[in-house]
Amino acid sequence: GSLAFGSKPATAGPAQASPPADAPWSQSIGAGVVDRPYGRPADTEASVIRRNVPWLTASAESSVSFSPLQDLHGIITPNGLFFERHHAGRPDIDPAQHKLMIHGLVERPLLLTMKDILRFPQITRIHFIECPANGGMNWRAAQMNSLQFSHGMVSCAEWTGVRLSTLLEEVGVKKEAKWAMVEGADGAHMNRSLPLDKCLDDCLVVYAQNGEALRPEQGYPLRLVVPGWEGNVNIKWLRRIKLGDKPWHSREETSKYTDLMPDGTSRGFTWLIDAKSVITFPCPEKPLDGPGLYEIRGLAWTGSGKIRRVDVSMDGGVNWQTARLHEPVLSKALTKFTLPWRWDGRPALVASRVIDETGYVQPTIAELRKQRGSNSIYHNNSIQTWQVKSDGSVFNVQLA
Amino acid sequence: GSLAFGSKPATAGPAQASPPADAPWSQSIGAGVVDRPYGRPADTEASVIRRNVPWLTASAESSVSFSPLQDLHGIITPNGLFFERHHAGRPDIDPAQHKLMIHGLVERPLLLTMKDILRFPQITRIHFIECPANGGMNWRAAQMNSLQFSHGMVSCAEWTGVRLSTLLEEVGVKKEAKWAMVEGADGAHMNRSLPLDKCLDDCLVVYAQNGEALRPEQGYPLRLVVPGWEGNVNIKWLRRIKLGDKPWHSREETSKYTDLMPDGTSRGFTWLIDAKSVITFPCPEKPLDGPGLYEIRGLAWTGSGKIRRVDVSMDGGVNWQTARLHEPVLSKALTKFTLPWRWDGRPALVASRVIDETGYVQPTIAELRKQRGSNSIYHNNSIQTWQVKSDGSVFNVQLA
Amino acid sequence: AEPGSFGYGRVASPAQIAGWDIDVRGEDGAGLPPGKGTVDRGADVYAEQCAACHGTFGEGEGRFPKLVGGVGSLRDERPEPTVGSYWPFAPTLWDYINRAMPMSAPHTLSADDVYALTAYILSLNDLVPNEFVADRNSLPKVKMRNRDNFIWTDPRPDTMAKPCMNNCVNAADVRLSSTAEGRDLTPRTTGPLDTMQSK
Amino acid sequence: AEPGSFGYGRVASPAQIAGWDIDVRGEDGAGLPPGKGTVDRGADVYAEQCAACHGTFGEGEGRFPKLVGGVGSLRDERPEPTVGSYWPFAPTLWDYINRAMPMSAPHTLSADDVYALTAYILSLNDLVPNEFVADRNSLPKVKMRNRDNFIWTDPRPDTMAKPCMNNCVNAADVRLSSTAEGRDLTPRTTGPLDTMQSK
Ligand code: HEC
Ligand code: HEC
Ligand SMILES: [Ca+2]
Ligand SMILES: [Ca+2]
Ligand SMILES: [Ca+2]
Ligand SMILES: [Ca+2]
Ligand SMILES: [Ca+2]
Ligand SMILES: [Ca+2]
Ligand SMILES: [Co+2]
Ligand SMILES: [Co+2]
Repeated sequence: GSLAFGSKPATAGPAQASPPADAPWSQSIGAGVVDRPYGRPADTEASVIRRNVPWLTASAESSVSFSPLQDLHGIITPNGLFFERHHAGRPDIDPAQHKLMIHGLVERPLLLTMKDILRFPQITRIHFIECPANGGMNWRAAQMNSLQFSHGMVSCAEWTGVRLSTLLEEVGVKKEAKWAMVEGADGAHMNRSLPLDKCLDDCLVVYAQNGEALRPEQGYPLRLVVPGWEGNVNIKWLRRIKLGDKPWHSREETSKYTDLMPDGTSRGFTWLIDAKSVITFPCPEKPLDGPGLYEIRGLAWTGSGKIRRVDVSMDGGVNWQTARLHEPVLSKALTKFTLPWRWDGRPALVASRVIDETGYVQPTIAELRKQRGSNSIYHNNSIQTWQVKSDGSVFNVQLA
Repeated sequence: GSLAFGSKPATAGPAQASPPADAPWSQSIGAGVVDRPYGRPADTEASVIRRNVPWLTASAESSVSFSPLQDLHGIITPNGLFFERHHAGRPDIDPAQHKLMIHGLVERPLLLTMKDILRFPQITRIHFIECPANGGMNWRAAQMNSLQFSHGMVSCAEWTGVRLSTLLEEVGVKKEAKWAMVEGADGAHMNRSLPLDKCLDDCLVVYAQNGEALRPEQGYPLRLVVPGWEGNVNIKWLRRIKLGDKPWHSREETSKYTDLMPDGTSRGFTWLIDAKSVITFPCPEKPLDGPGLYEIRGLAWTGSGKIRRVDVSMDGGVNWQTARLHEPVLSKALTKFTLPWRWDGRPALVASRVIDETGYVQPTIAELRKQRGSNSIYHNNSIQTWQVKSDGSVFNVQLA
Repeated sequence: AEPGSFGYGRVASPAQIAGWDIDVRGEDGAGLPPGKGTVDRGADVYAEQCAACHGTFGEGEGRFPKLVGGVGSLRDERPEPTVGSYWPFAPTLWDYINRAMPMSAPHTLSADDVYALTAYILSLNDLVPNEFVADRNSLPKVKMRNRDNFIWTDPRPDTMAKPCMNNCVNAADVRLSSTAEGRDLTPRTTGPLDTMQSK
Repeated sequence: AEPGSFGYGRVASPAQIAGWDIDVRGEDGAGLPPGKGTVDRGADVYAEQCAACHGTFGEGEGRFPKLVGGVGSLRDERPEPTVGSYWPFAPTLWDYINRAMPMSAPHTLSADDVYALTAYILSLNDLVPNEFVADRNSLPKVKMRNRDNFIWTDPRPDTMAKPCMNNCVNAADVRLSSTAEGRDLTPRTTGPLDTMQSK
């Protein structure tokens, strides 16, 4: 058969070759190699983009955009869709001019060019980064009817660079040093304090993301990756590391990124991303198409190491079944889980609950509120419940 | 200090704050979030692109482009830089019209839409794909003075889709079936024969690559991944799978993708990618910058499973040292290795040799030629030697 | 290994370090440079460079942050954390203005102007008198209202859920406490970027 | 699981299958459709649709593939594999022309024209007489020159290198057999795409 799905080419094949099997693109020649020396997605995928909530922030330069988790698969976030969080917009840095200074309580302060940094022993790791405000809009009540906008401030990539501990060995840490101040070259000169122990444990100073150079939005040419800790400390456009004996209490760790409790006290230095999971199918953007057999799909992550188990409930938490974890299950990386589900067409409340390798169990929003009220903005790692209606539509809800 | 590296902003800080520390991008505000809803690399990375050898093929539509391995890090190839090999150009397919037919020696022939395919149980795997002609230009002699052009027809991605075995269970394989014919929807209607055992073992029918939908160049909306087997059988734009009792001997497995031996016989159905490795730094594109301590970096891969060991020689194979393998070491995926090297500034011949989990050892080009002569085009998995001259420049050479 | 084993890069000179070393510690003001600024001078600079976004008296324009107010609100249903109600350390204010403001030309103010702006914003919040002169000595001594209400060690895990598998709650008790349905807060997730502004 | 357990998609009807099922097996011609074509008719279609790329007599234009020649060359230093010298099965020629040619409008020829082109190319290669009529019966019987020279089972691994670690070869014997230096075959790898055409 050689008739086209669409328009019939002038030289179409014999009429008897029915029904049509060839589409127009099968009966013509396409663009050659290097038509796009650097590729891009199909035009028909134009809806799969980072999106923002325009009413949320005063300006796009101090704002956030969300990854379209509803259209992603696997554990790698492609660089074009990695969520963004800027405090003074995206600087477009000339890597030939960019330098990293390491100083303070060190033996041998250094000024490193990108060329210098590329020579140090390399390390490659797959890690998620999550903004601790991910899901923040749902602290008070279910607000965003969308997976992208309720959970899209988490992404995961393969990072390559040098261990921060290697750089710190090279400068020589003085024994009074207990903290590091890390600072970006953006207009915000974004800076945070980190305990030296974490710096020496698993922090990475990276220049590559999923194989290629970091994207400008992700800190090109250099960023810090602090595995498992809140996004804000993963300083982008990294230009300076200073060792000291005490924390700095910068604006980003006092006015912001502190968690206000119902009694009026606030928690500071809450860096850890606690275990969290979410069902990515079904979700508000991806409803069900009539009763039948489906595969529940989701992602789990924890700043404490590896995922041990994920359970899924279809009845709002009355009963749970353990889902299948997909390999590779990597430390401080997104982990994929699935569970088959034969949907009978009746209303359902689907939710997932992760347990990480420390035994920590993802809490309900009610449990979290009992401890923290609903004004702490950050670190909402509660179980996400999706309401499935009998027409297959899906809504973001919370349970009493 | 607040003077700019470049031009001094009108409101620049006090003169005493010298020497300059702030670049212009640190004293201004950058583009906001969703400035690029789908991102792209920094403008300063414009040289990091897929490239072709214009004199190699009659037209770019039946041709190849090479990944810039010299600028990549880690084991994931970003989608924009994954190598291309087309036989009739890149079809731009409407996924709403694309269908997969599975028929032949089956109980229940099926016609599946993309929506149907997305419902099947998902699987995600990281695998390399290599064109068996990668390095083909070096069979006779060292020809391409470049890592990109000598080894750039290999890339590695995280693929998501459905196991081919799941689809074959769903259609019901008749017991006479021994082979599958897999066919693309491109103008070439590219088709190859695969033994049923491989289909049932680890083949994947995938729609996503590194998280997002496949790129058009990589088979959007659907491709076959045949882990560890030569690129050509990983049919892109997959539209049909037919089961039969014998192979098809299509043009792509007779006229092409057969290996001509010195005695005039040819080997057909040589699917396996044998273990191969290459040093990615230094390489012709990335020379050394004077004597000193360097890190040799490279990639190894094998169609037979996991990498067991990689050895590196600096003296043309007289002596070897075992390199460090970087986690994760995944089956039929690129594996990264490194080894520190203090270069004394004297001429050197650096080379890597991989051993895979079957015990197979990567051969020299001389060993390969002894068996296969130099007209077999495909499957040149020989050890790559780079000559380092005392000025640090690097050349592609072969040893007698 | 010994410091300098790799030997890459250049040792940073004291002059280079002085040019880069902009950070100021909140608790003790370590890093504050010489210089000073009055509330009055702050008011002038503020009117010129800051008021457009933060409001003439720090009340905020549009959705730009308020720099005053919210005192006593931290236990309310809608708390208002500001410099006056929330910030624990005055030197942090100097540091942040110096590194990040004004938003479109960050880190372009002189040390004196940053001192003056700090003095002005503190005075707007009634944290210092009108005669206050901000400098490296005076700033660390300013007593901030919320100074003692931060816990700097993370008390998590603060939930102890047990992973019950069956009949974990009474099915009849399962009910929605809220739904995002019909709230009209969510931008679209197909087609071009949404520009929705209001709720 | 049983066939149809998931139940997704639609069972393909015989008519649908007939419309998609274009493959032809090389060895026995299974899948060849009804129809036929002569060498003469083939010459006409070829002149119109193929000669621009493959040359009037199959000799190839520019770098487009030759369709004739190379007979007896397979053991030479520069072998020329073509339909005449290399291809093992004639039905594969029908299949390939049908699915992939002419390059700019693939799979648009009638079955009769594909038969005719197949006959013509075989005759250019002296594999069939001028009176040859190609059809589903005649094509599988054409004896191709290289038919018996393919080994269809992979004899690899065909090298048995031992991973020697020290003094593996005599250092004095290490010498270059070739270098890519100065050969001027390599496109540039920085800046815009290279357009180099000649060597
Ligand atoms: C163009 C708008 C704009 C101008 C002009 C501006 N700011 Fe801001 N300011 C902002 C925004 C937006 C933020 C929040 C930034 C963020 O959180 O990333 C902010 C935050 C602040 C904060 C922190 C508020 C808090 O509670 O955390 C202070 C203090 C501040 N600005 C002071 C100033 C001063 C002083 C000036 C003038 C020298 C100034 N701003 C000029 C937009 C502006
Ligand atoms: C616009 C140029 C063009 C035209 C017109 C064209 N071809 Fe081709 N042909 C090619 C190219 C290029 C290839 C190699 C394609 C590949 O390997 O992916 C090829 C390959 C072939 C081969 C396989 C050669 C081999 O040894 O593997 C045959 C047979 C062939 N063409 C026959 C035809 C016939 C018959 C026609 C006319 C109906 C035709 N071609 C029209 C460009 C063309
Ligand atoms: Ca067809
Ligand atoms: Ca500065
Ligand atoms: Ca200082
Ligand atoms: Ca006002
Ligand atoms: Ca048929
Ligand atoms: Ca000619
Ligand atoms: Co926190
Ligand atoms: Co092969």
